[in-house]
Amino acid sequence: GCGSGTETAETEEAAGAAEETTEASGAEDDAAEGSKVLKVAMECGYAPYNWTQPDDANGAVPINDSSDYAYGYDVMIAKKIADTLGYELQIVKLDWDALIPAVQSGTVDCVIAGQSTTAERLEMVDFSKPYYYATVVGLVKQDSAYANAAGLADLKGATCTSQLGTIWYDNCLSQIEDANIQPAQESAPAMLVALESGRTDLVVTDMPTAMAACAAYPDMKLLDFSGTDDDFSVSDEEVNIGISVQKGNTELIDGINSVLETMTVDDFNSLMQEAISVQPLAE
Amino acid sequence: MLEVSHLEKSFGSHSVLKDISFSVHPGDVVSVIGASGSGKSTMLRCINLLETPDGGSILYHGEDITARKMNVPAYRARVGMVFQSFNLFSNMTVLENCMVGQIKVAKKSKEEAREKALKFLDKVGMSAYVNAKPRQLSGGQKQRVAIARALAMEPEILLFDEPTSALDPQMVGEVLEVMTALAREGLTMIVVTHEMAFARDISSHVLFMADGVICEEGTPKQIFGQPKEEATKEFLARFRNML
Amino acid sequence: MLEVSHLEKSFGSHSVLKDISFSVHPGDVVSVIGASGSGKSTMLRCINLLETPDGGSILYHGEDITARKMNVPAYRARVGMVFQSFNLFSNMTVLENCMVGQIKVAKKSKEEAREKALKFLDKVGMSAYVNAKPRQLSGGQKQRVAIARALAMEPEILLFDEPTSALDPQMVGEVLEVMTALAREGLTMIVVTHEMAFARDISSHVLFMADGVICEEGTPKQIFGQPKEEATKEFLARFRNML
Amino acid sequence: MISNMSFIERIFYILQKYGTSYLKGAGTTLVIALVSTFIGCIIGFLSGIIQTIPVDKRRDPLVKRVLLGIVNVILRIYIEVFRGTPMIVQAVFIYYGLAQVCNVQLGMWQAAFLVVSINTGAYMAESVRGGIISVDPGQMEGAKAIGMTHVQAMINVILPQAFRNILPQIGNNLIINIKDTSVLSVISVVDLFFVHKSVSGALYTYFESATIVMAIYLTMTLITSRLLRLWEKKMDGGDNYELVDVMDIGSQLGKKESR
Amino acid sequence: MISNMSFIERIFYILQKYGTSYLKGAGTTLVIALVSTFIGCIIGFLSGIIQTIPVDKRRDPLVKRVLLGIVNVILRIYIEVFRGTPMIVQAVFIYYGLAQVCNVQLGMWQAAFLVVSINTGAYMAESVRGGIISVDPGQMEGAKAIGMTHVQAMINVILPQAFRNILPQIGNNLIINIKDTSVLSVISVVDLFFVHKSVSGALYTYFESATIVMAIYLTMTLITSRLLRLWEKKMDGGDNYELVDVMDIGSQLGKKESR
Ligand SMILES: Nc1ncnc2c1ncn2[C@@H]1O[C@H](COP(=O)(O)OP(=O)(O)OP(=O)(O)O)[C@@H](O)[C@H]1O
Ligand SMILES: Nc1ncnc2c1ncn2[C@@H]1O[C@H](COP(=O)(O)OP(=O)(O)OP(=O)(O)O)[C@@H](O)[C@H]1O
Ligand SMILES: [Mg+2]
Ligand SMILES: [Mg+2]
Repeated sequence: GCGSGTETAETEEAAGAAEETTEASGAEDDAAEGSKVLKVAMECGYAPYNWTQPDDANGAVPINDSSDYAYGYDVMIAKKIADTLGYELQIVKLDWDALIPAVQSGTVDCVIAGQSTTAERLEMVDFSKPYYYATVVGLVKQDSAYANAAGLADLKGATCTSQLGTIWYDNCLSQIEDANIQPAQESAPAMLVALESGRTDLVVTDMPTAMAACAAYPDMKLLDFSGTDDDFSVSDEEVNIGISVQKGNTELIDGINSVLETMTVDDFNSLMQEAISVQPLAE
Repeated sequence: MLEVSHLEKSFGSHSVLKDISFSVHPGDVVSVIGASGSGKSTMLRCINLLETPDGGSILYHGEDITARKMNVPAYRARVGMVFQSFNLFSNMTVLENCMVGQIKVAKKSKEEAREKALKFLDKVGMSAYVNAKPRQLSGGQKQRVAIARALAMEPEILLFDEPTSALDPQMVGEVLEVMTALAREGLTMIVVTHEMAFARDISSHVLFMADGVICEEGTPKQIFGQPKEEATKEFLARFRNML
Repeated sequence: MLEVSHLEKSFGSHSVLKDISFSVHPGDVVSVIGASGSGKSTMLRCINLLETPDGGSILYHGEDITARKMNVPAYRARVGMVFQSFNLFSNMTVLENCMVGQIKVAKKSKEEAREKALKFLDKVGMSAYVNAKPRQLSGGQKQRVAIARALAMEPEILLFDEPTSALDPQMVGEVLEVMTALAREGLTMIVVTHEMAFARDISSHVLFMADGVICEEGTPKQIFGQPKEEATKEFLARFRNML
Repeated sequence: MISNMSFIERIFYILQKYGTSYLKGAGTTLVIALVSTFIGCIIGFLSGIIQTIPVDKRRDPLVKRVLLGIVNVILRIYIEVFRGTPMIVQAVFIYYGLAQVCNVQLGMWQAAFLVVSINTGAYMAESVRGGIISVDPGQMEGAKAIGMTHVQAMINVILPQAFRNILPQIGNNLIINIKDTSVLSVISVVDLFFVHKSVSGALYTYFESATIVMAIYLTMTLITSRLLRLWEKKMDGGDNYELVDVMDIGSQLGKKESR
Repeated sequence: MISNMSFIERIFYILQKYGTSYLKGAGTTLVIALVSTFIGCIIGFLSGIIQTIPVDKRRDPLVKRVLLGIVNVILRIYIEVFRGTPMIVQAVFIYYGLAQVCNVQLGMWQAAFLVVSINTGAYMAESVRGGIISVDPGQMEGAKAIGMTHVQAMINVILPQAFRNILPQIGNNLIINIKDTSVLSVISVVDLFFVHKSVSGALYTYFESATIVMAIYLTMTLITSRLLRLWEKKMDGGDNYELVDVMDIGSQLGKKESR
C-alpha cells in the first residue's frame, strides 16, 4: 500500500484539487465520483485496534493535520481496503463521540474504530460485513476475590463496568448474577483506571484490549471462560465489529465488503496478532 | 439664551423640583443659593440633561433641548459643568483629564489641546500637577482641576456646582478672579454656591431656592440688601450677622 | 491626650508633611487652616493611621500609636473621623451607616444603636432620610450623615476634614451649634476647615499649615487678630478684608 | 423504524424512550452545579478576605507576617493548581488516585461535590479579587475609621459591594458548572451529558440527541440567568430612585423634621 | 517492557516516545486559547458598549429604539445560547452540522477559532457588564458633561476602568480556554488533551500521561497568570504613590508655579 509513495503523493494533489472543485456538492461525492481519497475516522487511542505513534514504524499511516502516525488493527484493515480499491488512505483522528456525526455528515467516508454492529445502529448508518469477531473476556486484579473465577457463576455479586456503547456493557454485564453494574466508562483507559484503583472488581472487554491491559498493568488478570459452558453468551451478530459508512453509500460499502469477503477469520486473527505484537505497549 | 420654564422633577414620589422658571442672558452670572437638599444640584443636572426633566421645558437659544432632534452631546459640549463631586476621570492624569474632551469632542489637535489645558491649569494653580492621577490630589486640588477641565472646553455657558467648596479663602479669591475675568469676556455662568460673599460679589442675578421652588430672585443687591421673603431673611441671617 | 511630634510623611519623593509637632488636650477644639494641598488631610489621616507616618511619633494618652502592640481598630474606634469625601457606605441606608459601627465595633444592641443613630441624625437634620441610600442624597445631606455617623460612635477625639464644606450658611450654623455643644460636653476635636469664621468662633487653638509645616499656631485671637507670619497674613487677607 | 423517521420524529422517539433518563441526568447536573457553585463562592470570598489582609512591616509581629505569608502562598498554589489543570484529570486523581495510593475511598457524590467546588472556588477567588479591586478605596477607609477590623470591613462593607459587581460573574460560573459537570462521567456520575453520550452511542443519533440536550441545557441556564438578573435588579432597587418619603418616615419614626 | 517500569520510569519513557507530540499539542492549545480569548474580549467589550446604550423614551426616534431593541435582543440570545450550551456540541453542530445541512465545509482551524471565540465572547460580555457596573456612575456623568457620546465615554473613560477591574476575570477566561480547547478533539483538533487521550489509549498508562499533561497545563497557566499579574501591577502603577515632582514638572513645562 504505502510502497507506491511517489504515486500517491501525486494523486493526493489531484484529489485535493478535485475536492476543492466539488466542495459544494459535499465530501460524500468523493467516493461516488471515483476520487482517490478514502477518509477513515478513528480515535487513534484504543490499542490494539488503533493507536497513535510518533513515527511511521511498521508501516503506520500519517494522521491528517498532525505530525503523528496511526497504526493498529483498524489501520491495517483500512490500508488493505484502500489499496485494493485504489484509494489513497487518509486517517482522521477524532474523538469517539464525533465519529458518528462525522460519517453522517460526510466529513469522513467511513469509520473503522471497533464499532459493534447492532440493529439500532443499522438504522442510522450502514455497516459493512464484520472485519473482526470480538471475544468476551473479563479482567480482574490478581489479588481480587474473583481472581480464580472459573465461570460466570463465580463472578456473582461483583461490582463491574465496561465501555460505553459496547455489547459488553449492554449485554454481558447483566448476565452476571447480582452484579453491581456501575455506569459505563467512556474509554478503555478510564475503564482500566477504575479497575486498577479498586473502584470496580471486574471489567468486561474483548481479548485484544484485555491482553494490552495486562501488559500495562501487570497486576491484572484475564478471565477467559470460552470453551466452558459458563461463559458469557453472545450471539455471533452481537460480536460483529464492522465498518460504518453514511447511510445509502452503497458503492463504498460494496467495495469494502468485496475486500472483506476475500478474508477469512484466520486472516483477521493473524492480522490482530500482528497488531498486538507491534503495539507500543509491546516494545 | 437659556429659558427654563415650569421645570419639574421628582424621584419616585419625592418631588424635588416644582415649577422652576427663570431665564439666563448672555454674559449673565446667575448665583443659585439655598439650603442643603433644596434641589440646586438637581436643577443644574436637569439643565445639562443628566437628569431627564419630568415636565416643563428648557430652551437653549430658542431650541427645546428636551426635543427629539436635539443633539445632546453637542449641546453638552457647549454647556460645561463642574460637579459637586468633581467626577475627574480616574484613569487619566490631570493633563489628560483636561485634554480628552478637547480632542475627542471638540476635535482639536493634541498640541492645541495641551496648550489650552495647561493655560487653564495654570490659571487655577494646578500646572505643577499635570502628571498626577486624581487619587493623588487633595480635595481642593481636585476641585481646581475639575474647573480647569470645564474651562478648557471653552463652553458658552458653564454650570458650577459649588466650585469653591473645597478651597481655602485665598484660593477662593484666585478662582473668583478667574471667573470674573471669564465673565467679562462674555462667558455665561450659573453658579450654585454656599459662599454668600461669592454670590454677592460676582453675580449679576441671584436665585434663592427652597424646597424645590425658586423662593426669591433678583439682583445681589436686592437679595442681600432687602430680602423680601421670610425664608430668605432667615437663610441669610447668619451671613448677614457675620458681617 | 494627643501628642504629635516630628511627624513626617512623603508620597514617593514628594514630601507632604515635614516635622509636624503639636499637642491636643482634652476638651480642646483645634482648628487647622491652610492652603489647598498644604497637607491638612494627610495629617488627619496620619493621626488616624490611614496613612502610615514615615517618621516622628504620635502619642495617644502617652501610648505610641505606631507601636507594634497597639490595637489599631480599638484606637480608631475612640478617634472618630469625618472625611472630606464623606465615604458613606454605599451598600447601606443612612440609618445603617450610623448603626453598623456601634453594633459591630462598640458591640451595642440594635435598639441602642438605632436610638443613638436617630438622635445624632436628628441633630444634623437628617432623621427624615433614614431609609435613603447615600447616592440618593445631596452633597450637604451626605456630609451631615457622615458627621452623624462619626458622632454616633461617641469617640473621645473627633477628626473633622472640612465638615461644613458642602453646607449652606444656615446649616453651617446648626452644625456649628452641635459641635459647640459637644465641645462643652468635653469632646475633643481637630477640625480642618476653610471657614475662617468657623475657626475663629469655635476653636480653642488654631494651627496654620503651609507646604507641609505648621507655619503658625496660637489662639484664634492671636492668629486672626495679630498674625505674625507673612504667609498667615497673606492667607487671611481676603477673609479679613471681607469683614 | 427510526431510519424512516424525520429529524423531529426521531427526537420524539428518543424522548419517549429515554425521556426520564435525560431528566434524571439534568437533575444530577443541576444539583452538583448549584451546590458546588455555592460552596465555591464561599471559598472564593474567604480567600478574597485573606488575600487582601494588609501587612504592615513596621507594626505587625513577625509571626503574623510569616503565617499570613504562608497562608497566602498556600492560597496562591491552590488557586493556580486547581485553575490551571483540567477538572477531568483532577477528578480521576481524586477519585481513583486517592483510592489506589492512599486507600481513601471517597463516595462518588462526595468526590463530585469536592472536585467541582474546589475548582469553582479557585476561579471565584480571582473573580472576588477583581470585585474587591473595583470597590472605591474610600469605603475601606470609612470602615476602618469607625474602628472596624479588616475582616469586619470586608464582611460588612466591601464584600457586599464587590458581590454586586461580580454577580454577573457568579452567573457565568454557575453556567460553566452546569456544563462542566459533564467531565464527572469519568467518575461514574451520570449527568445530562453522559445520558446524551449513552443515547447517541446506542442509537447513533448524535444530532437528534444533541438537540435535546441543548434544549435542556438552555432551559436550565436560561432560568438560572433570568433568576440572577432578577436578583441583580432587586439589589439595585434604589437605582430606580426609590422614593424617600420625608413626611412618612418622619412621622413613622415619631420625629419632627428639624427643618 | 513498560510493565516492569516504575511510575517515574514510565513517565520518562512516555516523554521520550511522545514528547514532541505533547509539545505540539500544547502549542495548538496555546494558539487557539490566546487568539480566541483576544477575539472573545473584543466581542465582549463591543457587546458591553452596545448593551449599555441608554434609551430615552421621549427623545430617541422610534426607529433607533426599535433597532437598538432588536440588536439587544440578538445580543442576549447570542450570549444566552452560546453560554448556555456545551461548547463540544456547538463544535459538532458547526463543523459537521453545517456540512451536512448547508454543505458549508469549514476548515478545522476556522471552526476551532470560531467556536472558542464566540463562546469566550459570550462569557466576556457578562464579565464586561459586571465591570461596567462597578465603575462609579460619576465617571459617566463627567464624560457626558464634556459632550462625549455614549461610545466615546465608554471607550475613553468607562471601559479602561472596567478593564482593570475585570483583568483577573480575563485571566480566568484565558485559563478556561487553555483547558476547554480539549473539547475540540471532536473536530479533530489535536490539542494537548487529545495527545493525552491517544497516549493513554496506546499505552494504557493513564496516570503517567495525566501527570505529564497536568505539568504542561500548569506551566502554561502559571506563565500566563504571572504575566497577567505583572500587567495588573503595571496598570496600577500609581497606587505606589508615584512621585509628582512639583518643581520638575513646573520647569519642564517652562511654567512657574503660581503659588
Ligand atoms: N437619585 C436620587 N433619588 C432620590 N432622591 C434624590 C436623588 N438625588 C437627589 N435626591 C433628593 O433630591 C433633593 C435635592 O437634591 P439636590 O442634590 O438637588 O440638593 P442640593 O440643593 O444640591 O443640596 P446640597 O446643597 O446639599 O448639594 C434631596 O432631598 C435629595 O435627597
Ligand atoms: N496618594 C497620594 N500620592 C501622591 N501625592 C499625594 C497623595 N495624597 C495626597 N498627595 C499630595 O499631598 C499633598 C497634601 O494633600 P492633602 O490632601 O493633605 O492636602 P490638604 O491640605 O487636605 O488640601 P485640601 O484643602 O485641598 O483638601 C497634595 O499636594 C497632594 O497632591
Ligand atoms: Mg448639591
Ligand atoms: Mg484635604
